[in-house]
Amino acid sequence: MGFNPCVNIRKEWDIVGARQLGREHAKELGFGTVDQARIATAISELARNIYLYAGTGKICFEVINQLDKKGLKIIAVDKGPGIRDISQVMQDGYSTSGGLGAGLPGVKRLMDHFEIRSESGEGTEIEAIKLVR
Amino acid sequence: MGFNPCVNIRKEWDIVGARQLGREHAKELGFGTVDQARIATAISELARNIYLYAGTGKICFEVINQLDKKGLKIIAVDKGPGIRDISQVMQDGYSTSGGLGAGLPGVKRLMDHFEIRSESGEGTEIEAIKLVR
Amino acid sequence: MNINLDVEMIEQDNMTTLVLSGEIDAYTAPVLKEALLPLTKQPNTEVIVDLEKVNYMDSTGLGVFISALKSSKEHSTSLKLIQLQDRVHRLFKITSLDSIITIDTTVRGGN
Amino acid sequence: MESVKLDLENYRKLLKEYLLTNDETALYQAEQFSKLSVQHNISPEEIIHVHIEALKELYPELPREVSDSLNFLLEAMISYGLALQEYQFLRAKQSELESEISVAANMQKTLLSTVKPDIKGLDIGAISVPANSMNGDYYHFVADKEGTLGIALADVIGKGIPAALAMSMIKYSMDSFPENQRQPSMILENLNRVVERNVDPSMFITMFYGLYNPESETFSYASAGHEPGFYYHASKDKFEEIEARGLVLGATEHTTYQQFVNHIKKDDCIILLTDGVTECRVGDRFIERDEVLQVIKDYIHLPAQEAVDSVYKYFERLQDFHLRDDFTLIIIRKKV
Amino acid sequence: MESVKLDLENYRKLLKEYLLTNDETALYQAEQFSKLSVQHNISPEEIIHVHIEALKELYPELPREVSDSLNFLLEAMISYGLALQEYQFLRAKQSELESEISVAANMQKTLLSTVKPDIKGLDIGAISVPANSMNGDYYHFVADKEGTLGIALADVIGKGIPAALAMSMIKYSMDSFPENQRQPSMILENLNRVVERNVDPSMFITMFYGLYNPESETFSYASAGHEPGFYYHASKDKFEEIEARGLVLGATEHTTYQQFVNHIKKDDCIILLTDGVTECRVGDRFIERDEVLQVIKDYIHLPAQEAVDSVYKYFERLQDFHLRDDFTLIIIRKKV
Ligand SMILES: [Mn+2]
Ligand SMILES: [Mn+2]
Ligand SMILES: [Mn+2]
Ligand SMILES: [Mn+2]
Repeated sequence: MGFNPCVNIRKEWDIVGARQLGREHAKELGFGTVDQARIATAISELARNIYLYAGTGKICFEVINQLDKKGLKIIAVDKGPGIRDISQVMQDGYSTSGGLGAGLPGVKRLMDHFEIRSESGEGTEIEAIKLVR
Repeated sequence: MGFNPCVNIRKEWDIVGARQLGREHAKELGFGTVDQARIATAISELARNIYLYAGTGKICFEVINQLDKKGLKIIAVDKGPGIRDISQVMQDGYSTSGGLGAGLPGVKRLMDHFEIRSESGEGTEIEAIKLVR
Repeated sequence: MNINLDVEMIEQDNMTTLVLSGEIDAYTAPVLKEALLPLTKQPNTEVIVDLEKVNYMDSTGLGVFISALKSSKEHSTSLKLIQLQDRVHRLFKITSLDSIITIDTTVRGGN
Repeated sequence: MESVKLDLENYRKLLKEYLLTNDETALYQAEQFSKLSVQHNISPEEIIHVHIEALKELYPELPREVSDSLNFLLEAMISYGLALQEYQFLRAKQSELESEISVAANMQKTLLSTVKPDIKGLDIGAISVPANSMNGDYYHFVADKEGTLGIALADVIGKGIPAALAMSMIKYSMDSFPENQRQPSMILENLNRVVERNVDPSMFITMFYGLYNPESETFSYASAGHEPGFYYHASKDKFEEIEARGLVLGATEHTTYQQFVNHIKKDDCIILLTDGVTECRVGDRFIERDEVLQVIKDYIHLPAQEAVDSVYKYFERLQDFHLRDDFTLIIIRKKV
Repeated sequence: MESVKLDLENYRKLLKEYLLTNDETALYQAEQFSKLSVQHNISPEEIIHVHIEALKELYPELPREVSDSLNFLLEAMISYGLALQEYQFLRAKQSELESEISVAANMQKTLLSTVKPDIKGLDIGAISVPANSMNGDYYHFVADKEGTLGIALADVIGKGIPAALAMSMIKYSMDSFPENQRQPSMILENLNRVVERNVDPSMFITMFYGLYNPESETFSYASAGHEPGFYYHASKDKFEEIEARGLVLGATEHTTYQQFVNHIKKDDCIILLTDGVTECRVGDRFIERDEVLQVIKDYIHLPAQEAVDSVYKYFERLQDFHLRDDFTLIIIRKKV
């Protein structure tokens, strides 16, 4: 159910495009401003990961509209080098890049549901869902 | 050099009085709003410590006005039970009371200089200085 | 782990019964230890631990019971466990601790 | 798109841009600015302060109530600033501790390392994976000149650093026993004394010791309260529990251990494990021992090392790559 | 003054109060609110959100630019919210690790505990204090039936958990040596083999082993690269360094240790220590060995245990109660 538009990520500008589209969906779905900002940040992280590590890929959206739950699913897909050790990348506490808890653990925190599949050399697919409360 | 007015701490209201006086001094000395707020928070913590653990005591102020530095010194004095293990109370990372980094390590962070003397059964004296930048 | 262990103490004459409910693991074992050890040091006390509502216990829990046993021997008091669920009872059997700790098997715990 | 600079002057610029364009680009830059500020330990109250200043500059006629309200907000952010500083402090402290633990874990690996011996007629597989960095399980093979194989398997109560410390005790004590004392029951009796003497009353260790004699084709063993292993009858394709009751090490000062002997037939396997294998938990559900056996059965036809690796991988996946206890599994198959 | 409640509704109330009165009481409450919010893991962006809502409610004619600007601020707070969540996570993890370490430290204490033996004619004092929770120094007394006294003193490179793990190795190995092998040089040679075999190449241990024979009134000793101790000549009130060169344990597979013998006279003292004593640092300045000797001299007239305790307290104060290395000091005085 729901549409499934995608934004291709090839250059940094495309991150903004993905955020924009994601925010529009989020607004339509009735997310409040705080959640809109969180969703936009999650999209940024996912898109930036593609831009920085895979070169190209895409961010797709799916509206979840079931009887018991309503929300937005973000799907990030790339055919990049993949992640060798997922449990290390997802290690909570302090994130990759010496930087702050953004990166993937940050996305996981910002959203309600998070799933990652990656094969070394095959690429990565991440699904993250935020539910309307 | 400088005046030395004190606020007696006997009830919770007195904490507000100490903050008020501290803030006035801070303004006069030319501290910005952020530092004013930090000084006020430090005063709160020191005064609340007196109120909660020593019963009564006082918060005094001293203006530092030397050639090379200008600032405000806060002195918190009580004749309470004292602190048995200072290094434990000052343990950084996570503070006393299961609560947040307020308490004394918080005061130390908020100010530029921090000194504590305490004798079990004799009371506690804390000096904390914030310098005008 | 946010699963808790509740400890209820019932005192009657020289008998103290600890009624436990929840899980005993590395996180909750200290709670049990704090409640149980002092009891084993009270002269002339019979300590009974009711495990009917304990659905999980790991080796940390066994450790607490071993130290309680050692302490009760040292202080000449007595210690008895009752109403163990099968999964918990199995632990005592495998480790043969049922040969040194009194376990009343006439009353079984439900699962 | 220029990269976001970390300075508060820049905040003003980005804010101004946003107020003019109201577009996503400025918000994207705000997010990057936010990330950088956290990394550089800039307190949130400072950002609020710059926000106020920027607003005043952009709108000199800003209502007093608005700027007052923002001062109030600034006050409410002070604890967040403290939390941020403690966060950075804890990160540093944590990473120091973790590197200390990883040095210790490496030491432990060197210390407890054992070589799978090449015993004629035996195919041996062994795997031991700690739940955290340090292992509270321990296994060791001792082969002597006569071709007998001793197998020690132990699990110390709890996990982590204390468990690892206790484990090294077993290792050194075992090393120190005279060569001629190889009887499983005797080894356990001696170790029980060492453990009882040296550790805290609430600490104990479970242990299994087996001795395979290729000449007589027998397996002698004794257990100190250890999770029972299995004997696999190849001809019947059936598992049988290896029963050997005995008290855990460290519970009493003196105890004796009964020693058992089994005759081992061609293609049969001895399967030894710790409770980290049998007490897997998936979510809130416990894996039953029968299910564990089924998984072992699925892989038992493989060479022993492949078999133990496969079983481990199966349970690792099942538990979402997150072991709750140290996991050790040994399979010994008689090939001739 | 009512106590501050943690709910965002309350924020609105406090803000309103502040805008009306502009006084310190409301700011005090804002601070308390801030503290509570952090404790309850309320993200700063949520506070900004409520702030915006409250402002809009209080001033329906709020300029669009102001509310836009606050949305921008909210966006800039998201990373702070993440940092706060990680902070809470790290706190929990840290306290778990710390309790693990404290259990391990306790185990180690039990493990390494040694009893000061009652040897006729000797007055013995010993103190060992770890810089962190776990001790990488080790000392041990062995008294046998003939009244001889063995004294082991070792320092493993580094501190903390890895050092503690290595130390337990020394302890167990020593325990396992046969009773008749009490010669200092032999003990060090054996230990060197154990250390070399079991630990990482970058790890090593310094050690001193001494054996006092009351019959012959001699002290035999050997050193594996250990910080030299002192011999105190009571009659001359002079210290003399106990020289005994030898390679640290674990550096090469085989090495031999020279053994020395001293005759001990009445009232003379043997002073053994680790480099945590001699390499004290006050601020950026190292304490010279002469100064250390002076301090020891100041207390040497006291009973041995009081003397070592006093020296320790002196250096503890000097270093602002913050040891940089594990500190171990032993004084043995011949009383007759
Ligand atoms: Mn274990
Ligand atoms: Mn286990
Ligand atoms: Mn050291
Ligand atoms: Mn040292």
